[in-house]
Amino acid sequence: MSSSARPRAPWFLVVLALLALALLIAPLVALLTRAPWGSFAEILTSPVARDALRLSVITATAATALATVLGVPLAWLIARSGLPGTGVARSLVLVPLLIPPVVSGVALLAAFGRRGALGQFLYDHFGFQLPFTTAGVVLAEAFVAMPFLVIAVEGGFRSLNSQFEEAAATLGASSWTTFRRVTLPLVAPALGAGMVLCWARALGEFGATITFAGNFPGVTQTMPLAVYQALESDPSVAIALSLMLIAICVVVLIALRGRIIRPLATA
Amino acid sequence: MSSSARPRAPWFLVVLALLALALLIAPLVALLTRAPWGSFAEILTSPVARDALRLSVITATAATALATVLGVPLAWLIARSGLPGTGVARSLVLVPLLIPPVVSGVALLAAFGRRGALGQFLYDHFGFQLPFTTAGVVLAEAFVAMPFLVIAVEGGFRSLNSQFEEAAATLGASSWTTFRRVTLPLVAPALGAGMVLCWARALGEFGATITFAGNFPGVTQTMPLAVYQALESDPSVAIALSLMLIAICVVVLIALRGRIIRPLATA
Amino acid sequence: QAAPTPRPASVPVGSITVSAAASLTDVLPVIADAFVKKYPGTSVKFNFAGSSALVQQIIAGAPVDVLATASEPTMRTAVTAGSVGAPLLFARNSMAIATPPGNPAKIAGPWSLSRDGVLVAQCVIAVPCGTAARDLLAKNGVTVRPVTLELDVRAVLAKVMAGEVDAGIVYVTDVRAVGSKVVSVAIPSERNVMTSYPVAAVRDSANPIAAQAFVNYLRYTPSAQGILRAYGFAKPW
Amino acid sequence: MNVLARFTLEREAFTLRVDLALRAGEVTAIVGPNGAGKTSLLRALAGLERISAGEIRLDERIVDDARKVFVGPKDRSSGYVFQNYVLFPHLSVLENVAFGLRSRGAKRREARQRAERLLLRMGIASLAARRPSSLSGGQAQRVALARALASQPALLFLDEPLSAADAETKNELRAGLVERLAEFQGCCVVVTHDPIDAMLFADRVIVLEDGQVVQDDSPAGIASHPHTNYVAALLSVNLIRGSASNGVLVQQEGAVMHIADHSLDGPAAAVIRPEAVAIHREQPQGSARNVWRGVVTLIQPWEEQIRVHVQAEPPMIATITADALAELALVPGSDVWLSAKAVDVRAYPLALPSVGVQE
Amino acid sequence: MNVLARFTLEREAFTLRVDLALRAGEVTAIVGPNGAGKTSLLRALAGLERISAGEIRLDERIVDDARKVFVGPKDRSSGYVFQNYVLFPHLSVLENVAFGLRSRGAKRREARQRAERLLLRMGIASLAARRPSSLSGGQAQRVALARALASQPALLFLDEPLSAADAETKNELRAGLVERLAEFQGCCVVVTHDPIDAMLFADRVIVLEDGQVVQDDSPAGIASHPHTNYVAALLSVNLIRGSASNGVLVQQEGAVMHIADHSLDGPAAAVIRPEAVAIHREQPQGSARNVWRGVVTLIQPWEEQIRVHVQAEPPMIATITADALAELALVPGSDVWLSAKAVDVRAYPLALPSVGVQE
Ligand SMILES: Nc1ncnc2c1ncn2[C@@H]1O[C@H](COP(=O)(O)OP(=O)(O)OP(=O)(O)O)[C@@H](O)[C@H]1O
Ligand SMILES: Nc1ncnc2c1ncn2[C@@H]1O[C@H](COP(=O)(O)OP(=O)(O)OP(=O)(O)O)[C@@H](O)[C@H]1O
Ligand SMILES: [Mg+2]
Ligand SMILES: [Mg+2]
Repeated sequence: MSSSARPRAPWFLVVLALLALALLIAPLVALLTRAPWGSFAEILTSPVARDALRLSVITATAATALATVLGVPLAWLIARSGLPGTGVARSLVLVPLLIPPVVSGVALLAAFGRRGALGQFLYDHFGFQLPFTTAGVVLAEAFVAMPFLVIAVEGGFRSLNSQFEEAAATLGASSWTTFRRVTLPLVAPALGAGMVLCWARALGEFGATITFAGNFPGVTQTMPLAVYQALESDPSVAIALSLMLIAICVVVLIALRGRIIRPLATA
Repeated sequence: MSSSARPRAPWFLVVLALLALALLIAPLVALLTRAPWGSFAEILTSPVARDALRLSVITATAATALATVLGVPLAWLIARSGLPGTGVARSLVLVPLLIPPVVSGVALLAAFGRRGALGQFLYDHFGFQLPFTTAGVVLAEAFVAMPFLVIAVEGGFRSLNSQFEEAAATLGASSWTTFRRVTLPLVAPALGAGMVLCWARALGEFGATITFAGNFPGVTQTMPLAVYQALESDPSVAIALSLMLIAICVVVLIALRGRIIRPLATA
Repeated sequence: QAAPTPRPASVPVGSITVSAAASLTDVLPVIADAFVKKYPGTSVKFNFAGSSALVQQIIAGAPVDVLATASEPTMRTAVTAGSVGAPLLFARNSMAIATPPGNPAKIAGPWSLSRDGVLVAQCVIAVPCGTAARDLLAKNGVTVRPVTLELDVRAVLAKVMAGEVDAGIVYVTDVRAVGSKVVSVAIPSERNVMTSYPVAAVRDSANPIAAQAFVNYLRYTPSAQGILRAYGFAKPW
Repeated sequence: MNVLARFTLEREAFTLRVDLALRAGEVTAIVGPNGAGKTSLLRALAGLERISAGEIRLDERIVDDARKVFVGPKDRSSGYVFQNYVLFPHLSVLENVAFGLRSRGAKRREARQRAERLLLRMGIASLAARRPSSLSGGQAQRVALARALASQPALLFLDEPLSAADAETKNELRAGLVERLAEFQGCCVVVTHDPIDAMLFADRVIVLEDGQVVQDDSPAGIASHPHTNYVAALLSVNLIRGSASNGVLVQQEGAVMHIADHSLDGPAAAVIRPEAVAIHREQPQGSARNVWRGVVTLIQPWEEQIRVHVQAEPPMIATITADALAELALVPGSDVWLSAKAVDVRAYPLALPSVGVQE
Repeated sequence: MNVLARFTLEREAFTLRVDLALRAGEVTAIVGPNGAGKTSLLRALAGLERISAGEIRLDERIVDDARKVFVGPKDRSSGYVFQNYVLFPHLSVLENVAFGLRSRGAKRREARQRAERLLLRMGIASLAARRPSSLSGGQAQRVALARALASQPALLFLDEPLSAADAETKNELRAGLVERLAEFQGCCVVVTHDPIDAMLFADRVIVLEDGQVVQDDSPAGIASHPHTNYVAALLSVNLIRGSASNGVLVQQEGAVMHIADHSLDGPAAAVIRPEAVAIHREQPQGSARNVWRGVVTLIQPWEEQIRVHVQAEPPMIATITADALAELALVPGSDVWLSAKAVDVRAYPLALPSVGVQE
């Protein structure tokens, strides 16, 4: 097989890139050396760890689903609709990225808490409250992680040639049919990338979750919360749990590779 | 002026998009209603706020610079070099996204602390220590925020038509010249987007910073740390500081608009 | 009664940095002002964070001179690691029940917390305020199923202030600090539990004299103890 | 379906202004240089672009009045074959062709069956399961045409349907298109750069230049009476424009050309076929009434003969034989004399009722 | 610079196999259908693609031996004009042209001055400050050529340099290119789909089909002795291939064609010009030796005449006059008889020493 003749990489760049990798890897390696390998199995099979892991995977997945259902239309609106105010909307999308997560939690409480503007309405009319529930965790994670999805998917919509949509229109497709059968399949790579980023961010979410949803094993205690809690009593347990979180993510990413990670950037 | 005839947005999508916006805006509005408007000016001009703000802007900018210098070559290597192991490198880039930031802080201490693998070497040979210094803040922020830049820029490199680089090679340009004079200018939009995301993430960084660099006013106390500290004594001050952080970000984003935010996604 | 003040070996000067538990955020700067007034030529800076993060930092070689934590076990970690000198207890704290303004759930004491439908927040056992809450409930013989186990006491208080829970088990000092934003349900001392705040000079301190002076000042001077009292802390002995 | 288009479309630096009536069953070719507005015209008719003023009617129904009324592309029952085909990359050929039927409400099974029948009729049934990325240019073109025709549109727009194909494929596609378009009952508009296609497909040719219709005629009319240099170049003939009187055509630049028709008076044009232009190294002493000097700029073989481009006043392309070329020893840069008999300078009046050439 | 290319380049479903020697000062045209490997060949020669086996030498120096030796594009002193020009969008025209000079070590000022002089010589000095996105296709082509020529390469590769231009622009560019290439001292390779260009620019034409060189000859040789249907279609002539003996050419499909040359024996081809094919509605009773039946598939105007495509054994394209067309009342689908005189069936042997046509 012939290969396209790529230019050799300038050593200069290779050195910098290796430095970057070192910066990323060194802390990971240091973590590995501090991990309590002797009691690893025991820690990871403890009920607390199992509960937290299960809850983390469930809530991160649910948050990604919520962020997808809401975020994809938002991204489309920003990228394509040409409606006025999309510039403002685009800035607003970035806000959760900018506020410290704990403040995000405070803000979520102010809005969706039992005494919050919207939360009070929910509570008074449906006796339903979001804080201290798994649903609250999902909401907090979705709030914090949605911008990643929106930004990635907006990129996909934006770089999509609008000719495909025009072609669908000339074939009699309504705008909803066009969206469902043409636009969405074509931005699949960007959507995949956005969902991975969103999922990863939701999985690692701490500050907003604990502030908004609290910390109760089996209900709202996700992995990062368990890690913090462990940090208070035994840092090596915290390290073991963190490594487990990383391992799971890497496994998921590798399982999705080719389908999502490869086109992650090309989209 | 004629306008390209866009299809009208399906109401379905518009409703979902508005829900998404509501989810993003409601907490922000709720924060605004809780802000101590009376003492706002006083809080924002206090020495603590000024120091924290100055430090935040400086460190976030320095961290972005560091992440750019190291991250751009890394992104290039992953996207373009065709070297073996780039798949692994791409997964490693995501690790800081996955670990809770406080654990990142612990890992950074383990690696670069005075007793850490690399930190000890630095300290013994140069009498230089990173933790608890402004440089440490920059390192922590760069560690946490670099993945955003790398992912965005890698996308840029990947979607760049390699014909431009081939054309440069046929014109006798070395790979370094090609990188500097052709590749880099052409990924400028993606680079801009990545730098904005990186800067925003660095500006909001809390967990890794407080663990790795401590919370020393004027030296390592950035805005999010000041917010955290204020949360201990007066939550309304914390809200005021958060709003200030958001306001500054929004101002910066608007100032860069058109140059960076617009092409953010198209790149 | 005032304990005798040991004479410092020499006069403290220069700057020190104090790593202190987040719950001391309000009170310590006030004491530091008094300290500086007493020893002109000194200055005090602070590094407030969670106790365990502070210990991690000191073990990693943080350039601080004094460590003040909110519990004895965390201090013990630092002592065991050889990072700090002998700790002194300088204050104690007792527990109170905080409720949102108006006390909507009509909490009267620890026994009210086990009522159906009462949402209770407390700290997780891994942190000092969680241990204290557990001990308090045990001492009163009530079984409570909290809705959340917060990682620090301010988070419990935040939930109470936001009205998300009907009651939170917190330190007396916390209730005092936030004033009218919560209602405090006092717990008689015979049914209450106490926690202790240790302070120690850091071994690697660059200014050991001033560091020890601050430790001693905190523990032994009436003015420091007076300020602590004013913020709701109990006597350390 | 009949189309009435009488509109202006404005862009930053470009204005398209047309006033056309297109009839059902008629194939109209649009030709014109790059950037003339051919694609813009098609897009406006198909509803992919909104007009700035005027109106577009399909069978009396106003579909765009530049203000409130705007009927989108999906409701104009038009088929569009894009220049680069724009097949949906994520759908198979069959699904591409069935797309329009499904969109217009057909059940999945019925749509597939009808699409299959159409593929069969167009001789590409074997491609049904393929993805567009694996098709050659010619196959993609046929699929795009099938897709546009599947839901039996009343209007058909083809934007340079053959431009991507190589010489052999082009001939093959051309034959298919001619057949298909002959069957088509609706109103059909084809954009092309290729004079052969324009002549071949069209009942009528519209020449668009710089956003203006500069000529609108039958293929034969265009071929025999080109109005602009662009059309002349397209047809490989020499065009001279100017003012005629007493058997003389005077160009604006001042050159004078004798013509056979002495009755012609006023704005006129004349074509001289390249074969009718003779080249000499010395000033010729013959009966030819028109003799003028020039410099050879380009020599190119053409079929069995040689075309010589001469920069002169007016410039000319002359066709000579290879023997003549050798004898004259022409190279680019040679000074030459040109001659053309008045009888070979076929002149005709330029003024047309509605289509003024504004320059 | 002389080029010796004797290599194989393998892709998943495609193999390019060539054995060529290109001489300095010679312009070689590469023609062939879509996907034949024309671009791949150019890329391998320029060092943009690595070969799988064999070697490439530039003036005796091995620049690629499919194993260890590989000299990158930057060290082959080649200029490449890409099909879509690939001008750097972030640089001005002047900076684009100066890029190669700067890369090869010239100081900024000197590079600019040399680039300016070159732009002046090529008549595009007025574009110096423009961005590529604001250029028309023709202007972009000239800038791409200037950029490739600026650092005085010894090798010049042009990949379909005229394909993006419209008819008029094309003629203008062609003239410029002919002039420029005549000046060029190095070795030049032009890929094209257009027979006119191949004839016009090239000293030598290489026909590539399916990764193989199927013909390698002078333009005149290619024109008079096409070896494959592709070339025949390119030249608009009819080609028949088969085996000759005793004044008869027998096609593989079985059709028999009388030829004038009775001495020809073995593999042979014959061309029949479209003008030499006569069409009849009834079986003709004349002197023509070759008479056979067919069905009209396509009728297209061509210059002043009409081309009729007939599906027959062998298939033919015939040129007739418009009058004849009217008289014969031909439409697609008409049954017709074809006839061709043996003397018009120009036959020649097919076998070539090294270039076998494997089919
Ligand atoms: N999206 C656009 N925005 C602004 N101007 C445009 C746009 N699309 C086309 N134009 C301009 O409008 C004019 C007409 O363009 P159009 O595409 O209709 O030309 P065309 O006749 O189809 O040319 P071609 O033969 O190159 O396809 C050109 O000057 C072009 O630059
Ligand atoms: N990057 C690639 N990967 C795999 N196959 C390729 C690639 N590029 C081209 N090919 C295949 O190689 C063959 C030759 O392609 P090439 O581009 O050389 O053709 P070409 O003669 O230039 O055709 P065209 O006239 O369409 O430009 C084709 O079959 C094509 O599908
Ligand atoms: Mg067009
Ligand atoms: Mg090619």
